[in-house]
Amino acid sequence: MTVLSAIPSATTTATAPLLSINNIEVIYDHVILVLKGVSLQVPQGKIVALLGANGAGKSTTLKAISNLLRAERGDVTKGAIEFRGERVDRLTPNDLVKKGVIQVMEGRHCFAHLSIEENLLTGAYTRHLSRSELKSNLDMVYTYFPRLKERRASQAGYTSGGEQQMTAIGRALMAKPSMILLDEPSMGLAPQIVEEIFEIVKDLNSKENVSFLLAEQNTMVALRYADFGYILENGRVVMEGDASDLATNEDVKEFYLGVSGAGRKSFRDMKFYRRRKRWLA
Amino acid sequence: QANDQFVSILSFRVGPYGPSGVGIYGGFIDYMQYVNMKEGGIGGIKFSWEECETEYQAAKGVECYERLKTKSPTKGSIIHPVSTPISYALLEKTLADKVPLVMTGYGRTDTVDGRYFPWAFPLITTYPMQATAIIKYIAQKEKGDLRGKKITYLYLDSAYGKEPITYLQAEAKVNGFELNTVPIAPPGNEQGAQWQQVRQNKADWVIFWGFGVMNQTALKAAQKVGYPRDKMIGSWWAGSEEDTVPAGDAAKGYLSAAMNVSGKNVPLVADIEKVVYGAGKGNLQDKSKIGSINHNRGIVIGILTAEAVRVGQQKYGKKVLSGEELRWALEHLNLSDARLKELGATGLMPAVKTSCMDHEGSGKIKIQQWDGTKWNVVSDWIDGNRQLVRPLLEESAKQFGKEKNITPRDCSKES
Amino acid sequence: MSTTANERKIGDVILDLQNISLSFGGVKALTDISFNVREHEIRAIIGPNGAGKSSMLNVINGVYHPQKGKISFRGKERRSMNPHDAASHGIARTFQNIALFKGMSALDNIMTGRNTMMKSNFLSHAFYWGPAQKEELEHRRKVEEVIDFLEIQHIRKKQVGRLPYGLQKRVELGRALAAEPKLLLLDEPMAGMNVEEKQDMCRFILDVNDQFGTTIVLIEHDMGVVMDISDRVVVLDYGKKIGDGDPQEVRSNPEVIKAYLGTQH
Amino acid sequence: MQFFFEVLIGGLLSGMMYSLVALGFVLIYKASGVFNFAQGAMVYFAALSFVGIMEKGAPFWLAIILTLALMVLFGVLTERIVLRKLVNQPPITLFMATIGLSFFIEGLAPFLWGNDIRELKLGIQDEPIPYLIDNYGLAISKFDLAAALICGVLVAVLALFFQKTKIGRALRAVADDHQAALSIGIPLQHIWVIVWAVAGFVALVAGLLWGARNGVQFALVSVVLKALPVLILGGFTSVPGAIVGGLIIGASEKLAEVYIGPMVGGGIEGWFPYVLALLFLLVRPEGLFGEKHIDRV
Amino acid sequence: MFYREAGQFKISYQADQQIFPIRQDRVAMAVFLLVAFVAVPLLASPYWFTAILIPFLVFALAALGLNILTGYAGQLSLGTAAFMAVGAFSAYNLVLRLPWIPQIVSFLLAGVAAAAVGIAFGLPSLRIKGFYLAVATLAAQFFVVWALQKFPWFTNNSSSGVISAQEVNFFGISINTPMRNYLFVLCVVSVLALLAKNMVRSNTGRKWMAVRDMDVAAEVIGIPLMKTKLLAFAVSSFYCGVAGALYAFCYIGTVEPEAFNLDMSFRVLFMIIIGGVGSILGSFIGAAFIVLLPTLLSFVIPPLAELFHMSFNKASLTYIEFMIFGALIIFFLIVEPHGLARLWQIAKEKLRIWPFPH
Ligand SMILES: Nc1ncnc2c1ncn2[C@@H]1O[C@H](COP(=O)(O)OP(=O)(O)OP(=O)(O)O)[C@@H](O)[C@H]1O
Ligand SMILES: Nc1ncnc2c1ncn2[C@@H]1O[C@H](COP(=O)(O)OP(=O)(O)OP(=O)(O)O)[C@@H](O)[C@H]1O
Ligand SMILES: [Mg+2]
Ligand SMILES: [Mg+2]
Repeated sequence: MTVLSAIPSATTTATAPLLSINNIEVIYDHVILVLKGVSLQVPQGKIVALLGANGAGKSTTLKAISNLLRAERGDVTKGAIEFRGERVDRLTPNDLVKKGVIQVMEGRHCFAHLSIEENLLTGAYTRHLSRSELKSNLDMVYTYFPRLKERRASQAGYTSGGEQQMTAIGRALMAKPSMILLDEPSMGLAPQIVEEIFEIVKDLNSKENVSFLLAEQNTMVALRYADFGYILENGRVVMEGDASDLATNEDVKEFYLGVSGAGRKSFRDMKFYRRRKRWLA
Repeated sequence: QANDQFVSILSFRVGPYGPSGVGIYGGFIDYMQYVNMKEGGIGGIKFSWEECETEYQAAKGVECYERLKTKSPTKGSIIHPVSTPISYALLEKTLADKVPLVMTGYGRTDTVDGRYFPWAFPLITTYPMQATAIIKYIAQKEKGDLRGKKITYLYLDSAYGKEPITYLQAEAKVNGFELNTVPIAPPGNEQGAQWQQVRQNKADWVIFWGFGVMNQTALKAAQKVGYPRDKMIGSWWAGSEEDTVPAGDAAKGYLSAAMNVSGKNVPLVADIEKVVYGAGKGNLQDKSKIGSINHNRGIVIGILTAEAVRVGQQKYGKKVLSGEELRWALEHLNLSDARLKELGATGLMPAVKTSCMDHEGSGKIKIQQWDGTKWNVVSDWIDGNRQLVRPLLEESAKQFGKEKNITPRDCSKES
Repeated sequence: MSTTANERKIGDVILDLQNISLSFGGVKALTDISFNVREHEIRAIIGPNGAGKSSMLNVINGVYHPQKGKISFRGKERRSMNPHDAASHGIARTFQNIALFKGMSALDNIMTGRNTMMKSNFLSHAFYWGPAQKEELEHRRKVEEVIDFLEIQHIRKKQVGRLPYGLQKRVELGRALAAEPKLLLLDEPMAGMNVEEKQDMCRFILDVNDQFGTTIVLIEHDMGVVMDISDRVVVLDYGKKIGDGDPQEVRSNPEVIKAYLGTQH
Repeated sequence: MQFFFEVLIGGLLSGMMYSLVALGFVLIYKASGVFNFAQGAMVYFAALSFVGIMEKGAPFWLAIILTLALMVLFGVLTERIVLRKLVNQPPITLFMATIGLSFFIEGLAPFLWGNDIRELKLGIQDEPIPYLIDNYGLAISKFDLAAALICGVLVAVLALFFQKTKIGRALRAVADDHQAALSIGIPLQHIWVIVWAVAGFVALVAGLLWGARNGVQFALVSVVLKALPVLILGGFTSVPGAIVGGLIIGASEKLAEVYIGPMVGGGIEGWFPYVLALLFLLVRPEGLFGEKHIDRV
Repeated sequence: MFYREAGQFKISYQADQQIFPIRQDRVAMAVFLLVAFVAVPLLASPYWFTAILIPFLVFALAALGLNILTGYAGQLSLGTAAFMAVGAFSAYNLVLRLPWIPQIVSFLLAGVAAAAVGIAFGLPSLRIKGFYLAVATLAAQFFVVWALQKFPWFTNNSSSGVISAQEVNFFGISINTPMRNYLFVLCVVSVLALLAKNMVRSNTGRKWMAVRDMDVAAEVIGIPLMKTKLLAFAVSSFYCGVAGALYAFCYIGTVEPEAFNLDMSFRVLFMIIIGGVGSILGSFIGAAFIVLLPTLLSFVIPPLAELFHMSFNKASLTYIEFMIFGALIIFFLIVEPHGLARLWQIAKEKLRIWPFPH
């Protein structure tokens, strides 16, 4: 595989990585092999982007970390996952949340019958807060997403796609995690909101020193905000390095940013189907 | 095994009706055990048997029957399903296999007509005879005059409960009493409305055709609306300790029909306790059930079975009897009072004398009353209203014959 | 400018919405919205989250019934559509949160797209008689074309519930295309795709548009895509129409910029 | 007329008895979106264990405590052995699991305590209250009133629990989406243990009252049939619904039996509640208080 | 290694649309049928026919019916037994009152009658969903049984309310031995199973599954919900009805309405869930599991108890059987929540890539 720069772990030898995954293998239903030895690190207080095509295994990787995999009859059969230096692969999701790792799942997963506000409140389940603290946390989320405030009383099931996406993210923030696994946060969000989301990420990252691992298709934005990036190709890491380096890498530019030598091409002018040449890994 | 008289036992010891099954089959097995121990079997032929759990369900019954059928050349000798659904399911199968089917106080009643049902024996008595006998008893209590009296027939809304209605209505016409029929939806664990109806139309008597949980519920419900229990007469399936004990005080004074009496004062029962349980070979785990209604009923079933074997051996010699031979024997039973005395079963059951025409053989019941701890007999053997019942049964048997195009046997030619 | 190139094939109005108003209890999802769609054109609907875009589509194909307004599709005017008519009159769509039949294979999912065209009844199916079988095979052939077109041969027999998000979107598009629709409604078809996949998707959409001459109404948040491939754009905000016109006008419309685009990029 | 009231009141009172059983279902349905087929078996198990322990010579209250402990243990084991392994599975699967559970209990209970029908005395006598019978001719038993009271209290408490506590909210979340609930750190395990334990407690209460009424026996399992229409009419997810449903079903079924029954040959108590519930559903597909089924595209 | 479709290329869609696209499966199926139709009749004892095979087939058919409704069309039903009852009693009355109709035809007509009832009680499904719908079918369950008991006409005024089915006569051949019974039932079941398979793999089946998986979307792509759901109810009830007729005529012989009680409905439901919701094969596996396992246990448990010198009385042994049965259900669900049929699929998957782990 092509290594563009010293891999993150090396750069942060001083502080051991917050989260480190050592070539894990994931199998669904005991037969479908999806991750074929993925290794990656998230250093303390950094934002790491996980890029890759559909079906590359991004969501699977995140679920493997947050241990939501078992609920889908998937299993980590090889390798180790360490958070703050200790194995976490056998913990229950709720233990992990208590440890400060929380995942925002792909595809919203709001509680349809609960109101937006109730959805947010459930986010704080693991924390034992007084009424006022809860209130202030809610307000925090509402300031991030004014739209939610307007719809606070309506059942999440009846809100728009984007509103649900915001709810899902807000819900996770309510848990005040030290590390967030974001799966396609920008999906279905209006451009400004996307920007806002990433601003929020940056914000939390710099102010509250929250670390992020985000699987994102909107590579452009992702690389703009991330410190490191990993590129997944059907179940393997095929490329990794500093976000800036990735952003300037030719292949990445072509396949993930849609800009080739001659600058950004119009979507209309792609006259032929472009077949990605596969990295061999 | 080969030279034993093997008996298939389709028993139900679990599920809602299990509690009574435990007693009945306990008694049945105890008696066979007793015969084996006391006199080394019959004519040197010992009884052997195997049980199979039916949970009172037809399907399971069939499975058990087929399973045990293969265990001996006699195909199980005589079958006592003690379950109406199973007895119906086996009616044709036993016919085909030439195995006699005995139904003591349950099952298909028109089988009393041996011309159409050579292989089926509703021994001792049937629901119509029971119902009419109960009417007779009430008449006695009412000084022989039922005119203007109100009798409510409270029944489980199923085949079992519906059958007597025709006969009761006929009785009502004859004796000029007012009959109200009140059905209770199975399983009958909820009877508030029905009892309020009973109370509403101020019934002088309640004839109660219940089964299983329905019985305790009824007694409690009667108490709830304050209906006197000693005006309430249950069928023999609503007249065992299992029905009254759980109802507690609510059962005090409650009357019921009985084709056999309870208690150990019957010499035979006492002797069984001594011989069988003395040797630790008893089938009941809970010895307090010895001599209970159901246990004694089981013993009666045992007596009938054994007696059939004896009669058969008298005709066919001392050997393991085939189904045909047992069938003949069952048709020529004669458990006279004298014979019952020999067996030490005086008063345990009515005298039974069967024939080709009459597969029932008795039709008598006693009425018993619960005093809070045990059943006390309060009447002599009462015969059902044969003149009224018999023609109706023969009619229905005839219809069956037509459906199945069976040509009736000519009983005058039977020996 | 590629749009001019398109101008030619664009015909006259095929779908016309007049003063549509829709509300749910308190929520006003749509208020007095009118716009039309011309034959062969690619019409984009954009707007912030919760603006009423999806609701708009739901109105067009009859999932929602507006309290006020008229819809006329191919000349026929209605108070409101109902889904079944919509389908049989050639309106097909994809959904924002994928609405595939999760338990079925990709192939079966796409086959269902053609159910309105399948005539033989369940009895002939039961016996799998000549005609029924022939029909099955015919449609299978058509469906295979769609599958090739979308390049999803490899997942043909896979259960869609287990496919990655992006592929599911593609299968859903396939289901819509299989119906050979006159009007194709796409609700965020490119959400959760990376640029390369979006490019493919655009290609599909454009090809459908000029190969089969299908009219397309498209909801999308990726401005790049919208500006590049759409002929005209409607902008909704809080259920109101705040802009309508070709990409250039819309892009330069200050209100739109304020409400939706924010900083240009 | 006076008879009418008697039937009505009788019906309402038995209605409460139904609600009691329905309540157990509601609890578990709310907490996991699954219909707990084993509820009837649990009622049987609880009652039988109680009398079993009494027979071993334990005093009333001790017996209650011990049985309760047993039910809690049962809840824990169920979660450990069954539910935990079936997180995020389709409801029908969980439903089947509870069926397996009920088979197990129906074997276990009599295996431990025997199959005899027992009497159960609660010391509340079950005869018409003299005062009412004398003055108004209404035959209403003290026992039924007591039962209704207990049931009412139970419901009130549970309703509060679900509305006010954060556990209540979490439960509703779980019922909506197991995986999402996990993802935000709701401890399914604990929650399910709690709920099953509470359901066990409700089963115990139901078992005691029904047992005292009909004798403790296998047939207790079938009281479920009385609870189902209640559940459906009130809505699977609503605690108050269980009560209201119970009252409606109880009263109407009794009145129907008495007034409509005779016209069609009686014995309609078996199906009438279901048809009634069905009619209600045609108007309100989620029952009276059930949560609306959301399907949105 | 051995179970591979490698090298089996489909040159036509026809070939690809077959029921068993993979050769090994076809062979296996052929062998299986051969055994069922030839070997079994030669080898099996009456006990096997009457007590094991016939009930298994009858319930498999019922399960198949329910699976069409619940598994494919996604409409939960607890009224199976009721529809079986309708079938049984219609068949009885048809044979009784219209003797000139060939019996096999009366059986099918009985199925049709059941279908009619099914449609009637299926109507609420247009408004009611999920467990709530179960009540509609429960109403059917209780009402039908009650009606059959209430109106003596159905039972030809038999005082006991029990009918005893006439002897089956299949175009002159009278079906009067266990083996003939078995073969007769087997024929009916195999044919109907084939038809069912055809339906579910064609447009009809796809419509059903679409409605099951997401009815809003189904409607949007032009599937008429009402027609589709009612069709499912009709077909399903038809299968159940025929199963009921077979139950009465070829299995038990004499039945009372009570025999078709709620328990039976549940039993059939268990079958499809354990076997596999939405799988023809599953219906059979499930029926085998629910029908045969208890019997099997009652054979093996007592000797085992003997073996370990555990002297339980008869009842306790039965209780132990209950417990083990329940435990097994749970066990298999944990191993594979989607039923045994799915387990079988996965096994095949594994076989395909054998000897490699994945
Ligand atoms: N529950 C499951 N059972 C079986 N296979 C699964 C399951 N979930 C995912 N897969 C398979 O795992 C592979 C990776 O899926 P995953 O969702 O991780 O991809 P992804 O990178 O998140 O794609 P996308 O960007 O579209 O979300 C896919 O090929 C998918 O088919
Ligand atoms: N069935 C419904 N019941 C109640 N409110 C609804 C319903 N459908 C939509 N709404 C409301 O109408 C508004 C518009 O919803 P819609 O889904 O059309 O937004 P949208 O433009 O698609 O947003 P997004 O880009 O996030 O998908 C939202 O506020 C939503 O809450
Ligand atoms: Mg993903
Ligand atoms: Mg939308």
